[in-house]
Amino acid sequence: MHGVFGRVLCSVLQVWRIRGDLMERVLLSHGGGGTMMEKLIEEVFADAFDNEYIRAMEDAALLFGNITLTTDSFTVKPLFFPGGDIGKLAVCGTVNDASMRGAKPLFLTAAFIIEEGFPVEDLKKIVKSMAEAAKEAGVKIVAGDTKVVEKGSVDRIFINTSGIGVLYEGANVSIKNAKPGDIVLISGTIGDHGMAVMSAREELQFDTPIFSDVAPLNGLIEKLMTLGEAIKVLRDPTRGGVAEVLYEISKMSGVGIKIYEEKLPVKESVKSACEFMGIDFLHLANEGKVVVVVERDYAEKALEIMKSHEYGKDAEIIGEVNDSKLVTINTIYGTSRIVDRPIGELLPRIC
Amino acid sequence: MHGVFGRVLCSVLQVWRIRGDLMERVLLSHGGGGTMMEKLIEEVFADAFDNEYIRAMEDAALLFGNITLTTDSFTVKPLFFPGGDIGKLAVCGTVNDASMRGAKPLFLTAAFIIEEGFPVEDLKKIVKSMAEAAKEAGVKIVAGDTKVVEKGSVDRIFINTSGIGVLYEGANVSIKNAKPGDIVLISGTIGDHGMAVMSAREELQFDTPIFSDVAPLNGLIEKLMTLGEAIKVLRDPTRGGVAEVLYEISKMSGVGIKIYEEKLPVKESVKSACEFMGIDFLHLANEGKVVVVVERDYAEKALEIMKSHEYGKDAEIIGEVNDSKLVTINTIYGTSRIVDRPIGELLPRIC
Amino acid sequence: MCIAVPSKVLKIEGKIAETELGGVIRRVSIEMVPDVKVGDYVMVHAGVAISIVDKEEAEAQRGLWNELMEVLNDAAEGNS
Amino acid sequence: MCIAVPSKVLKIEGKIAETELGGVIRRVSIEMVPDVKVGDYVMVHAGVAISIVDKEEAEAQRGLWNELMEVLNDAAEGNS
Amino acid sequence: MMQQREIVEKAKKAIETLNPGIPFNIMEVCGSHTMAISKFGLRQVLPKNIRLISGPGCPVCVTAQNEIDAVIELSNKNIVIATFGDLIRVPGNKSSLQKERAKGKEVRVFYSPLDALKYAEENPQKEVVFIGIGFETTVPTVALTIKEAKERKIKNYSVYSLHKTMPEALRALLVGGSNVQGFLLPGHVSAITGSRIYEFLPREFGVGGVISGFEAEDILMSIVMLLKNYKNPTIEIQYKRVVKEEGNIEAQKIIEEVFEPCDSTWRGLGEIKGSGLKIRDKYKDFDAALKFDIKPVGDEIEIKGCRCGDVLKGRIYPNECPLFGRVCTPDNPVGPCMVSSEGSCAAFYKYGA
Amino acid sequence: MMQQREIVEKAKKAIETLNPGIPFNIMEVCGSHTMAISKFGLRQVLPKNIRLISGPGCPVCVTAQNEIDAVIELSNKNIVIATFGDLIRVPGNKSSLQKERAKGKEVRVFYSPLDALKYAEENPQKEVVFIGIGFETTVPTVALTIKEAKERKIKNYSVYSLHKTMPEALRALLVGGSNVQGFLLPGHVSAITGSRIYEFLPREFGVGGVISGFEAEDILMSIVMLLKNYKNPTIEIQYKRVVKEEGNIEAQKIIEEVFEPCDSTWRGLGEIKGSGLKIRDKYKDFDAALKFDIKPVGDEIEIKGCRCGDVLKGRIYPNECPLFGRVCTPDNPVGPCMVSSEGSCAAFYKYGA
Ligand code: SF4
Ligand code: SF4
Ligand SMILES: [Mg+2]
Ligand SMILES: [Mg+2]
Ligand SMILES: [Mg+2]
Ligand SMILES: [Mg+2]
Ligand SMILES: [Mg+2]
Ligand SMILES: [Mg+2]
Ligand SMILES: [Mg+2]
Ligand SMILES: [Mg+2]
Ligand SMILES: [Mg+2]
Ligand SMILES: [Mg+2]
Repeated sequence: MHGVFGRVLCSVLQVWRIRGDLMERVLLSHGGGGTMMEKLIEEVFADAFDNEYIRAMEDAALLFGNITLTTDSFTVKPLFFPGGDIGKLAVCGTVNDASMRGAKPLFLTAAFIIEEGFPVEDLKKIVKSMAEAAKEAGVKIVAGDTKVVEKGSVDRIFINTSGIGVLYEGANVSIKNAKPGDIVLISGTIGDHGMAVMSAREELQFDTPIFSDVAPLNGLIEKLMTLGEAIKVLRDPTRGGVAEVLYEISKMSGVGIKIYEEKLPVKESVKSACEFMGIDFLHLANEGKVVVVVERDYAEKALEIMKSHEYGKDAEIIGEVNDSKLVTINTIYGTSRIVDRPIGELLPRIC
Repeated sequence: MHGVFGRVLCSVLQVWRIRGDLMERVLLSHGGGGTMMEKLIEEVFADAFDNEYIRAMEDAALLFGNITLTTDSFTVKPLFFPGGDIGKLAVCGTVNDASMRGAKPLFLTAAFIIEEGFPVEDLKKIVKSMAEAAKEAGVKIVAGDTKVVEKGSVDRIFINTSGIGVLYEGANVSIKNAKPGDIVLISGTIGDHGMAVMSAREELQFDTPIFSDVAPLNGLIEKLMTLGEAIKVLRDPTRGGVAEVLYEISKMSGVGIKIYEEKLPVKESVKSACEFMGIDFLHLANEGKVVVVVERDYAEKALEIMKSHEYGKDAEIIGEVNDSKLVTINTIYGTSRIVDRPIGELLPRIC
Repeated sequence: MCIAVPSKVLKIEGKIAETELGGVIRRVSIEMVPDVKVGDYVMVHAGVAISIVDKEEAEAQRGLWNELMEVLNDAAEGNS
Repeated sequence: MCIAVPSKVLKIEGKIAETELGGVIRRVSIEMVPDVKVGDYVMVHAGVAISIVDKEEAEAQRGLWNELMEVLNDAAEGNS
Repeated sequence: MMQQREIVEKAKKAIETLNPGIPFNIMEVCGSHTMAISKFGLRQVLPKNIRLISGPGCPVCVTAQNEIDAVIELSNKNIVIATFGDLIRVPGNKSSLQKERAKGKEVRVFYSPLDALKYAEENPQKEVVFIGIGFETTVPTVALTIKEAKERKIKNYSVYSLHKTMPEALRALLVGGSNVQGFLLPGHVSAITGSRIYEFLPREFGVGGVISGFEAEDILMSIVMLLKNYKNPTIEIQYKRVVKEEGNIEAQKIIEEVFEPCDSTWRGLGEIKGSGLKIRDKYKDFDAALKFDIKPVGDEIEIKGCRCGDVLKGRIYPNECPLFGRVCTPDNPVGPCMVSSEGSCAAFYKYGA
Repeated sequence: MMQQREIVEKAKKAIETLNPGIPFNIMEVCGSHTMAISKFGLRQVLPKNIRLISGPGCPVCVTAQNEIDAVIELSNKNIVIATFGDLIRVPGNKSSLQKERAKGKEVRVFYSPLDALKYAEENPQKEVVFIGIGFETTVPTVALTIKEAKERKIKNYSVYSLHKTMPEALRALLVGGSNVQGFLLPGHVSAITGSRIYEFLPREFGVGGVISGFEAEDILMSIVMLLKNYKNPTIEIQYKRVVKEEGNIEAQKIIEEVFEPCDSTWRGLGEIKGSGLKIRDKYKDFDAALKFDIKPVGDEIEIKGCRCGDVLKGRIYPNECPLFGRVCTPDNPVGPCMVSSEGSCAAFYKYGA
């Protein structure tokens, strides 16, 4: 869930093209992000809306020198999943997108599209959960909108949040800042949200002890930003997962990234569920994690800061930036391979 | 399409209650706004999100002293209607909401929720139309989001826009500013958008020469704001129509408003279509009109400014503020009556 | 009850007429007004023409208030 | 092709077993492994247990590399 | 505008001249009259003793609660409910079409029943039931769809007839005594029926009536005519440009062809003999009541405490009803006078007296 | 991790020791092996002359284009297409299930065919067709649903069988000469079939094979075993913890009960005699092909220019195919080697050589 059109790398838009046909219809891609059709998106959005902000391809646009603006729409099935709900997701998602630019999130808008017949009780639960998340993050919801549409015109409820933040002093965070030699960290276990949501889907019939990690990261980021310019890149690995974020950093900074398989924090249960379904946990969405690129000399300090925070206690140094232009992983077998980008929906496979 | 939850007067949320039952389900209300269930909305949103910004009940929240923030989601059927489309609507709606606070809109976000299978060609048309409207309004779309959801999970496409503006110098515009003696103006003919969309609906089988008025009003407002504090209230009569906006001003400013039937600018075709369908044109949505409350001494000047602008050429002085606390209309028969607020959906009636 | 709107007949095709009011076009059934001609006004209710507006009567009505006032004035004079 | 995952049998109810891997529970058909017992590991493919994991063979495999190396060393020595 | 004000001035003068001085209640029995009176602010033109009171003029609002329940019952059967927009907010005993639609039932609003028939024809896999609501104005229009469906062999279309007719309801209001000195009679109903159906009013009850148009000047003129004749009550036509004494013969034939009278229950008034219309045997394949074996749900439809009958007859003010404003509000209406946005109770609630 | 590195070191040493020095191509014919080899980076462990090449190991990717067209044809008939997630991106001649779903067809992804059967049972008003894709591993699982559907009289469930079997495809690859010195044989297919079905490989073609597990150490051990035996080609089981010589007798019985062999067309390889499975007459009520009279669309399925056959046989590199990277890309795949994300052409496209 990202800020800028150019960066649809992690969006869920993909378009099908059959042998030589032009793209005709927008296709679904649940687990989104990945390889398909950056080119096309550019064709639809980037050209039409072209300006210096869009071209920056950041999680949030930077306005007036120090104010960030970001937007995201949230749709999730089921609405209530272990560890959270669409309301918490909507607040944390936008709080985190502001944070990822090195900004302190302050104000949110919240726009609801509700299906006729939606239970008021559920709406109240969602709103309460938003209020709680906003309180925890210290942000205010200052404007909103409510639309009710005909039965069948929307799948229960969609929420859009947009957010405004103010840059921390000395912040210079950008997807383009990674340099060879920098160190890559992650704030905790990978794939919890994606797998919690997936295994909560009735049709899959899995029971897992997995909870979504959905959380506001601004507290953690605020602490981290005391390291100032040493913090080079911040990115929340939402749709498309860690793999996609690493790819984006690699592409936008013009660098390579090497990660170490042995250092990747993953819960046993998430790994197991991935094995059942033939899914790569690096492709799973996270909603309370951040990938951090930091100057090498500050890596240990950054790790320490993260570990001292509730939402960073499982943080790890997971890799380093190099000049290979590739995202690679050093396996536990001492070999190395390229990290796959997700394509299309994440679906359970048998093959 | 308004900025703040408390002001759901003009939202489409309504809730059904059968004799003593608690409200259970959110119900549809196409033509939205109106009487039903302000109380309930407050119960769901206002309490949960309560803060000074929400309580202000303006079209846009005012942050950092001079920056406005607003959000709106757009759903319209059909997507392409005479005079515009959902894309133009989404840009103008938010441009106008910033303007209604006396601010110059500068930046927009745009978030799309697209149904799997949506034709790319249509998406391109919509995006092009957004780009053109943004260009006309002089705003930049600086951040975006794209979600694609399963067939049947959304009715083709919804767009959310959020917007940032900066107050014009000397601006002091608020829904609470109307005082007895002030003059009420409207920038042009009433109900064009609502009726254009309604009669474009296939199932009604009407053919009309009516075009939506959808337009960015920031140019007009910028000129008007040269009158400084004399401009007391600006409000775009979108869903719920002119009637609802007058009611809101009356309620929030604690005043009454008297309008003159003979002065209301309405197209003959809109009036006729209203007669066919038993609908009050004061309840129809407008997307390129503004209701202005101005100090009495500046009324003629304001009218002149409006008439000199393309989007204000049919402007009229339509009424005045009094201390009756009621919204009334002086009929062409020399009688007076209370202006009805819309309830629920606008539907064609036979009775 | 029963909203009905006077609408001008522009075209007739079998049992259907195209009618117009203030630029608004609606195709309506004329099954109940078989004598209708192009140029007539019909009252349209729920998509059906339920009667032809009688032009002469419409004309006549305009003068009614004046007639009435005369009658009343005469009566008042007669009474006073 | 054919993703299959070793999963521990927690419970058996007729033709269905509850299996577990790393805390992930899935009910699977055991129609093809009629001899399965609680505590066994089964290979689960598409919601069906397709075989019981042979514990002894699994144990035996662990030693195989050492055996192999010995054989190879011997062979190398014998060759050199 | 000058013209309109002039007419009002003339009307005022005429009414003043003709004012009998005694309390003079004029009941309108057409919702469009109620709306017009309110829209034009005509009450302000009248002297205090001449009161306009609203009768059961909205055919939707007088639909009985158990009939709404029956329609909802129908909607449970995977049937498309086709209806005029007016009906969807009207509450039954536990729900409304609006609420059912929110639960996923298919409820479609049409401007014309002919459009509903067309919809059925274009969607042969769906069963479409049009809810036949309305007085004589609307009846032939619905009858037309039934005739056409039969001719064009459209088998997935039928009508659930809740139609009501005017004369017997007027009689029911007057029987047992009323406060009504004159009727403003419905213009469009009369365009179909002609004026003779009202002749029992002066004959049997000594109350006159004028069939009125819907412009301010029409209504004012009608009031003047009522005042002029109040000593010799009679039935007159003010709305001559649209209403003929004999009505619309073609339309009457179509009604006669498809429908026959039956008893009918009115919300707030109870059962009125011969005040309804049912589909004739000849068209029974298009009668949703038979096709889907649908009946009003429950034996009685009495609304406990509702005083609509008395409000309608002008015997009490709305706020004298024990339910008024407490259980019964515009958002949550109980009786027809609150269901209709122009009903007496709704008006009283919104505007006070 | 130390343990894993140790094993790799041991394997390297063993392979070095056993390296025959000549070009030695090992073909894996199981997609999971392909994935594991890539995931563990095992190619880096091998000396240059020992190459791992990917055969037709993904049962989804080898589904013929006209069979996909047939499934799409089915989806036009108001039928719910139930399928494994793997299938929905695979293109037919003009469309894919993903694209059809976008147009509004009901395509549902299940983890297990048993869940699809359950869905059919719980939605008796819907016609559910499960698309039977998969090699021997998956066949008994699908067969089970057919048996159950019959026993439990679930009449709205049927299967469109596109199942394929391994042995005849291996034969087809070898007939006419190949570059393959040894096979890494599929672990889970073999868990069902046992090892005897591969005995024709050494006997008829002089090529050995090892049935391998899917861990890095399994695969490395299997490679070592292939090297050890390369002069006396034979079939061995490395994956003994899961695979028995006789296979899973219960599963074989279930397959035998429900299915019988038939000819089958493989994308990129053409028709291979006896390499498919069809539903027996006894269960014909559950055969969607009969129930809905569905056949592969069009006579021939040759893909113009596609050199998959040669890629699969190790005769050419992907970039020697005239379509590679121009018409045929991972987003827009033509042949099975590009359809499968682990296919030779897809891998070549993503990672270069
Ligand atoms: S208040 Fe309600 S219940 Fe009472 S008379 Fe009026 S409509 Fe009937
Ligand atoms: S590039 Fe495509 S067409 Fe050519 S061999 Fe590979 S899969 Fe077949
Ligand atoms: Mg985001
Ligand atoms: Mg986003
Ligand atoms: Mg982000
Ligand atoms: Mg964002
Ligand atoms: Mg579950
Ligand atoms: Mg707005
Ligand atoms: Mg709004
Ligand atoms: Mg507004
Ligand atoms: Mg707004
Ligand atoms: Mg039209």
